[in-house]
Amino acid sequence: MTNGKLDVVSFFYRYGTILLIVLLIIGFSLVNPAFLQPANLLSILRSISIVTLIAIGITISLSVGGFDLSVGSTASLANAVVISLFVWYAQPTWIALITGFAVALCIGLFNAWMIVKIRIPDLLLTLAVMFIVQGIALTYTRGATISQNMIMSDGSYATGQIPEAFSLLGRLPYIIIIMIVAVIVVHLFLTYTKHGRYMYMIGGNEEAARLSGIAVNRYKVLAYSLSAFFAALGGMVLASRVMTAEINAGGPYLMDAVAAAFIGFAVLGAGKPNAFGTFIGAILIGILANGLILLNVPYYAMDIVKGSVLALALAVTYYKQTN
Amino acid sequence: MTNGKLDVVSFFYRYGTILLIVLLIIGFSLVNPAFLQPANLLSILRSISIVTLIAIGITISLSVGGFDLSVGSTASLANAVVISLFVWYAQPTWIALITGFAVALCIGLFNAWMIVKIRIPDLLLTLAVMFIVQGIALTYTRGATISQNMIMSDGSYATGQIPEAFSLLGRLPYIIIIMIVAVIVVHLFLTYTKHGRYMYMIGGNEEAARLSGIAVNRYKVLAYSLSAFFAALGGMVLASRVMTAEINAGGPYLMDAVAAAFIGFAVLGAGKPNAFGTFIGAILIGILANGLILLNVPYYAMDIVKGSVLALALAVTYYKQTN
Amino acid sequence: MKLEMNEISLAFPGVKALEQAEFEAESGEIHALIGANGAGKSTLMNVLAGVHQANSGTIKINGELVEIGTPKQALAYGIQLVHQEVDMALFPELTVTENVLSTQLITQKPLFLSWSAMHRRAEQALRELDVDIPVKKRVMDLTLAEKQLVLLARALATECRILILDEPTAPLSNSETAALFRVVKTLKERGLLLVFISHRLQELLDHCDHITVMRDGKHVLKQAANQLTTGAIVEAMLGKKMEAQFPDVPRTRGAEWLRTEHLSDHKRVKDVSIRLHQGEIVGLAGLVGAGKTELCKLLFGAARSRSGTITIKGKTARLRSPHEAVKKGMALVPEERRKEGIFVEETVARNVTAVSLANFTTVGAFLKERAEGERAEEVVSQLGIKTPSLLTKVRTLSGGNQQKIAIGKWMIDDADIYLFDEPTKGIDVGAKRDVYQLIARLAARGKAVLFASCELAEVIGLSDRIYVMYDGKIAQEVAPDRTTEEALLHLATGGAVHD
Amino acid sequence: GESEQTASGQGGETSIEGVPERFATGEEVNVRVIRKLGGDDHTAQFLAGVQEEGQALGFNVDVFAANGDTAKFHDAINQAITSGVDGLILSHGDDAATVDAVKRAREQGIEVVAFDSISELSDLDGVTLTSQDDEALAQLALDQLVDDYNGEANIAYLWVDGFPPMVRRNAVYTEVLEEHPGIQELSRFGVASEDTSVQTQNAVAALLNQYPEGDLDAIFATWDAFAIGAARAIQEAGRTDVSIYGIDVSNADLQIIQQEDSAWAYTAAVDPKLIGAINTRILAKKLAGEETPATYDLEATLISREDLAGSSEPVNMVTLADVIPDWGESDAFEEEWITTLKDYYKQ
Ligand SMILES: Nc1ncnc2c1ncn2[C@@H]1O[C@H](COP(=O)(O)OP(=O)(O)OP(=O)(O)O)[C@@H](O)[C@H]1O
Ligand SMILES: Nc1ncnc2c1ncn2[C@@H]1O[C@H](COP(=O)(O)OP(=O)(O)OP(=O)(O)O)[C@@H](O)[C@H]1O
Ligand SMILES: [Mg+2]
Ligand SMILES: [Mg+2]
Repeated sequence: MTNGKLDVVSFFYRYGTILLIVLLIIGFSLVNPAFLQPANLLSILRSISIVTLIAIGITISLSVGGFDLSVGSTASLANAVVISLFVWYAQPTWIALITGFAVALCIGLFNAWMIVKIRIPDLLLTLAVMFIVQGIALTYTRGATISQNMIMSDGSYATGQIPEAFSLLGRLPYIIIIMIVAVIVVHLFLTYTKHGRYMYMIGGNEEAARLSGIAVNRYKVLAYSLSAFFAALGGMVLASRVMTAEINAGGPYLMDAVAAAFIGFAVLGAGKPNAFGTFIGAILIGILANGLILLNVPYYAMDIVKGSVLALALAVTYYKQTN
Repeated sequence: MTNGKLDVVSFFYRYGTILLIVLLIIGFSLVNPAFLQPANLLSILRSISIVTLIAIGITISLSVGGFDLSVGSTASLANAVVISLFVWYAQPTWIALITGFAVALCIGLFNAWMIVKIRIPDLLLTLAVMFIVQGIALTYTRGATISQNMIMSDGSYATGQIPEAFSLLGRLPYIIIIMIVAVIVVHLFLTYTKHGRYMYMIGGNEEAARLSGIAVNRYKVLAYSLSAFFAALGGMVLASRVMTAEINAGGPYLMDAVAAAFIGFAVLGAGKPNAFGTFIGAILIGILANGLILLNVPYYAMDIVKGSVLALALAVTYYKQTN
Repeated sequence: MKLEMNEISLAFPGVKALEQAEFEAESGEIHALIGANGAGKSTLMNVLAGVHQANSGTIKINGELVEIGTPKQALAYGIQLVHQEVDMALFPELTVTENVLSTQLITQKPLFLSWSAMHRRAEQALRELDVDIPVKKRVMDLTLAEKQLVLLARALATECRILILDEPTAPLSNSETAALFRVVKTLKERGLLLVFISHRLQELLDHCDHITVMRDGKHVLKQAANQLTTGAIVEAMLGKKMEAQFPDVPRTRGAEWLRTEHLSDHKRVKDVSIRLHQGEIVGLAGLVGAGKTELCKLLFGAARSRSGTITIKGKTARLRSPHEAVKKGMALVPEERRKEGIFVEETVARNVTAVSLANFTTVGAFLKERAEGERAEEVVSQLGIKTPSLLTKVRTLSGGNQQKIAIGKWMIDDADIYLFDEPTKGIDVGAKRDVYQLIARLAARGKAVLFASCELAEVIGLSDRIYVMYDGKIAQEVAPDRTTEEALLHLATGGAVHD
Repeated sequence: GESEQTASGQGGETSIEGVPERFATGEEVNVRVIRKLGGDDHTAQFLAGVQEEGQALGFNVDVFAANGDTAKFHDAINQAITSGVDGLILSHGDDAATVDAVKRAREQGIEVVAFDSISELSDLDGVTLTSQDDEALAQLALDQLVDDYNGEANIAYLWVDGFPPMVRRNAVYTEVLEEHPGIQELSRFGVASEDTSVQTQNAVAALLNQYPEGDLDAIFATWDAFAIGAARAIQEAGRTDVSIYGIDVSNADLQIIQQEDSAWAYTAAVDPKLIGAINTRILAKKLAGEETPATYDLEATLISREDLAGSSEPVNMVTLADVIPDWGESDAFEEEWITTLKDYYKQ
């Protein structure tokens, strides 16, 4: 093989996803100039913020070689807890937020404990926890949507209001700022701190990490706690955006978040789960969703395009290793 | 550690899941004797047959170290294809079945090709294909349910009927027979034939298998084709049971099927994906769902119980390795 | 500083790995630990390094009882272990720097890392070893030898008082081994205690101060190296006298079965033309990185050639996969057993029959498990594989026994052309002899054998003809009875041909 | 308006006589339909209804279904506002944030009609909130049940919380139970998931085993996905002693109701396609600047198995009109100019 060819391949490996995004932007804006309007670009960023936050949680769990499937339900539960504290119990914003995070932390700790102590493989355990947390969220809301002025089971009306301050979280520009800050902080954490490197080491070879004297269990606890934290953050931003707690509201984000985190592996040639890549992955998905609506692609065909682009991104990434 | 303790642990590892099932059966039948009626036991078997078929597909993909997430959508598509051939094109049963399997085979081959040639990791590729196939199924049915005598887009009525023969597939006793035959055949195939053994070896160490002269790629193609085949079979049995093609009808089976296949790992101490274990896993899930309805547990709490039992089964299984 | 391990016992399910084992050593010495495969050397050192916990026994440092329950505690005492199975100790997706400094990061406190400083430290650690590996390269792209060196560098980059090297020289060739011992000597002068495990007895006698021999989990001998001979050591470790190393089995050379013309992959194998006849053992000598492994993989269809031809039994062969090579009667015992040779989660029986399953099937491809077990039993006893039972998972076997299994799986089916890539790596002298016997008997039965090794002595001792490889090319073909280790080394390091 | 339709200037400037100014020039009308639900037949029919009516009126209609994802639903609304559509038809916007979104749309001068959405929308100026008359739907089915059993029956209740229409239907159900103490609820079940009908089928199969012949008289299913599952389960069990009273109808439902020995006796429904059509007409009137009401309830009809059995041909959603008088037909908001416009675009 000549060097030229090799370079092309590794160029695609590094920049393939970004190139794909650029091509999509050019394509969509040629077909419909409205696509490039700042307002539309902001809507895209807003639309991906929840997916990005949840996907960052997954990314952190992937970094230690785990896989947290319970993030979607955790987001649902955090959403329900926060809204219920406002609507049912008229609590101030800070109490609602702290409670939401505390609940998520319990889930994260439970995940970590079962994985570390009982040694259940991550994927399986978090699958089980996904069901459990989903059930808890449903039971907590009794399968009903929580919204302001809702009718309570005793026939009275819920009197609590959602504070204005809380509703800002889901509005422009805050929703985008939260996402970007989360991406930057997690990216710096994973790449430039000792703790982040340890997490990658654990992900790369857990046994070797243990032999190197790294406190593997402690880092797994950290990873699953952070993962649950970001899932909860995503759930709360969702709560603020929709101002209600619908049943299983966070569930649908799971697959998109997984896809974003996986696309992110290859961005800039990282070859590892990384927050910046995850963000790029989320952007790719967000642009697609937005552009396809602009192109009037029937809603039922969107999954085809989404899946194909995901497959293309993967093919570009992994074709490298073929030769 | 004393030997006695070791034996208890490995007893649980082997028989934990089966013990759990026995305990559940005793518990449920004490609370509600209706549970033990033959009719109810048959209902349980009927209710798990589709999950079992799809989970067998996943089991086969797991045996070569892969993971086929596209089975749910493949089942949806097979369901849609079969019903549409009857309703829209008035085809006989055998043509509908063959076409359904042929479509599934294409999906399986595509999966295998991308995994083998482009070397995309299984989980990622089949995630992408899951979206694609889901989109194809939706587009094919234009996002609507296909049912007999439906109105076509040109305003005319669909005149095709679903043949009586086909509708037998989803009825007692055939639906249970299909499931049991599938479990037995796949179990024998994986455990007692050369090909099955090779597939487990590939799952254990692909590189060593390749260097042992095993035609790794060919077996991967086989595994993904079989996986798609069983998914399609599940989709067709579903079609026969509900006699319509609902949108994304197969999708919801994915998670339960994954859970069943994973629970199955430990049954009888196999430590590997295996069809019999998968069947036991499906039975566990089916008994839970049925028993909880008989206990009048609110539906929203069922997920908690399901998840907890799954977690318990996993804990029993993996606690072994802790010491 | 004085290290004492007393009455250490440790049982795994089905095996007593250590039975009242004793080990004593002092700083400022190089202490060799010797024993047959499965004697318990790695296990004993794993106990010292906190990887395993002993069932009973005590560890004392300077007469003081110490508690070592985890690798972290061991590190706190300055105990560093360079693991036998390199892949178990490395982070494949991470860079060389991170792998070298993995224990180092622990002691650093600042929140943010300085990448440039880290790269510099890693480079420096590698330079101490006289090796030149780009520190930003990912470890999964390194060769086995390079990985081994990275592990050594990791141990050196850390403050340590006891350095345990578990078969570090197995993948290294003579020159690298010499470089390694240079480093080890300077460490000894710095006052470290070095525990050295190896199956190459001569190098131990040459460089070590004391030698401890283990057999079946027990201590059998501790003595100063200069009072010992190879014969005495072997007798202590095997419990019997050693016969001649290299077998003298008569064999007759037959038709040409394998031939390559100008075979190249344009990377690591360049313009290789070799031939191999029936009933012949052809040695492939060369240093680490000479391209022996790559050549074997090309011949076996596991890698693609870019130009040149392979002729098998007179017919040009275009091998696209090992599957096709096996169908043409070839067999390869690969170099990296754990990654390429064995199925660690499968049982011994299943590993041994992996390539010959077709011999144990009825109609419909159903397996005859009884016949399979019987044959596996034969292979296990034929190769002297030390295993509690046929149903033991290969993961729990000692390194040398794993290597025997990687060889054993080719013994059932009748291949014609055998490619051995460093088959004696990590196996004890007794077993080595068994392997040589086995190879010689294969040739005597009319098989063609290609034997790649960086241990020049065994190449000379076993082969009928030798190709010396250097930098991907065949430097020269030599006859074993007209050459010496020195002459081979000269050729293998790119030296010109003298005659 | 005039009854004569005339279209002039085919080549150059279009002008359609007898229609409001907004539509007279043939200027483009862009309508976006955004539905939060997805993946069921009701969605498909609703969207088809809007699309058909919209195209008949010469509108460009784009449809989007968010598959139950609220944030996606809002993304689509935002995008519609950004891209400057003329009219919006929302469906199932039952969360509080929909109010804000509609406010923003109104500020941009976009006309909005919302179906089965949060009730605060009707307070917004110029917005029409349409709904299926859920109270009437539940009342029709339940009255029939009470009637058939003379107020004495053991029933199972299939219902799921969490959706405004379900909450309204449940309110009626609770009332009816209070009024008729002879109606005993033995058991209840309900899930809202992607495979509701199959899960219900399995659940009802279990219930039937629990309540042998004679113990259970009827099932009240508040959603057709429940009724379908229940009907299949009863059929699988070979039981004939249980009748289903359901709500909603689709083509698949009709096929099941018409099956021999089907347990599904009655279903109360509004034609989902008609819902789509009427929403479109209301939007057209808004675009024309005409007066529209703040709320509009679509009338419910009770369909019985017997009605269908009377037909010689198998009945589907279109031929249902031949069996049930007035099904799928409504001249609500069918202004004369709307007919004119339709006729014009028919050519
Ligand atoms: N984790 C384990 N589980 C069960 N048995 C084990 C385990 N590790 C080692 N053993 C057994 O303990 C015995 C000693 O093994 P050990 O690895 O210490 O041998 P060794 O002397 O290092 O041999 P080699 O020279 O082949 O590396 C062997 O019989 C091996 O099978
Ligand atoms: N995976 C790899 N990536 C990059 N370079 C490699 C890789 N494998 C081998 N090389 C390089 O290719 C050359 C030949 O390697 P090869 O493994 O064939 O040598 P060898 O003679 O078999 O040595 P060894 O004794 O290590 O097996 C060496 O320079 C080595 O560094
Ligand atoms: Mg060892
Ligand atoms: Mg080599």
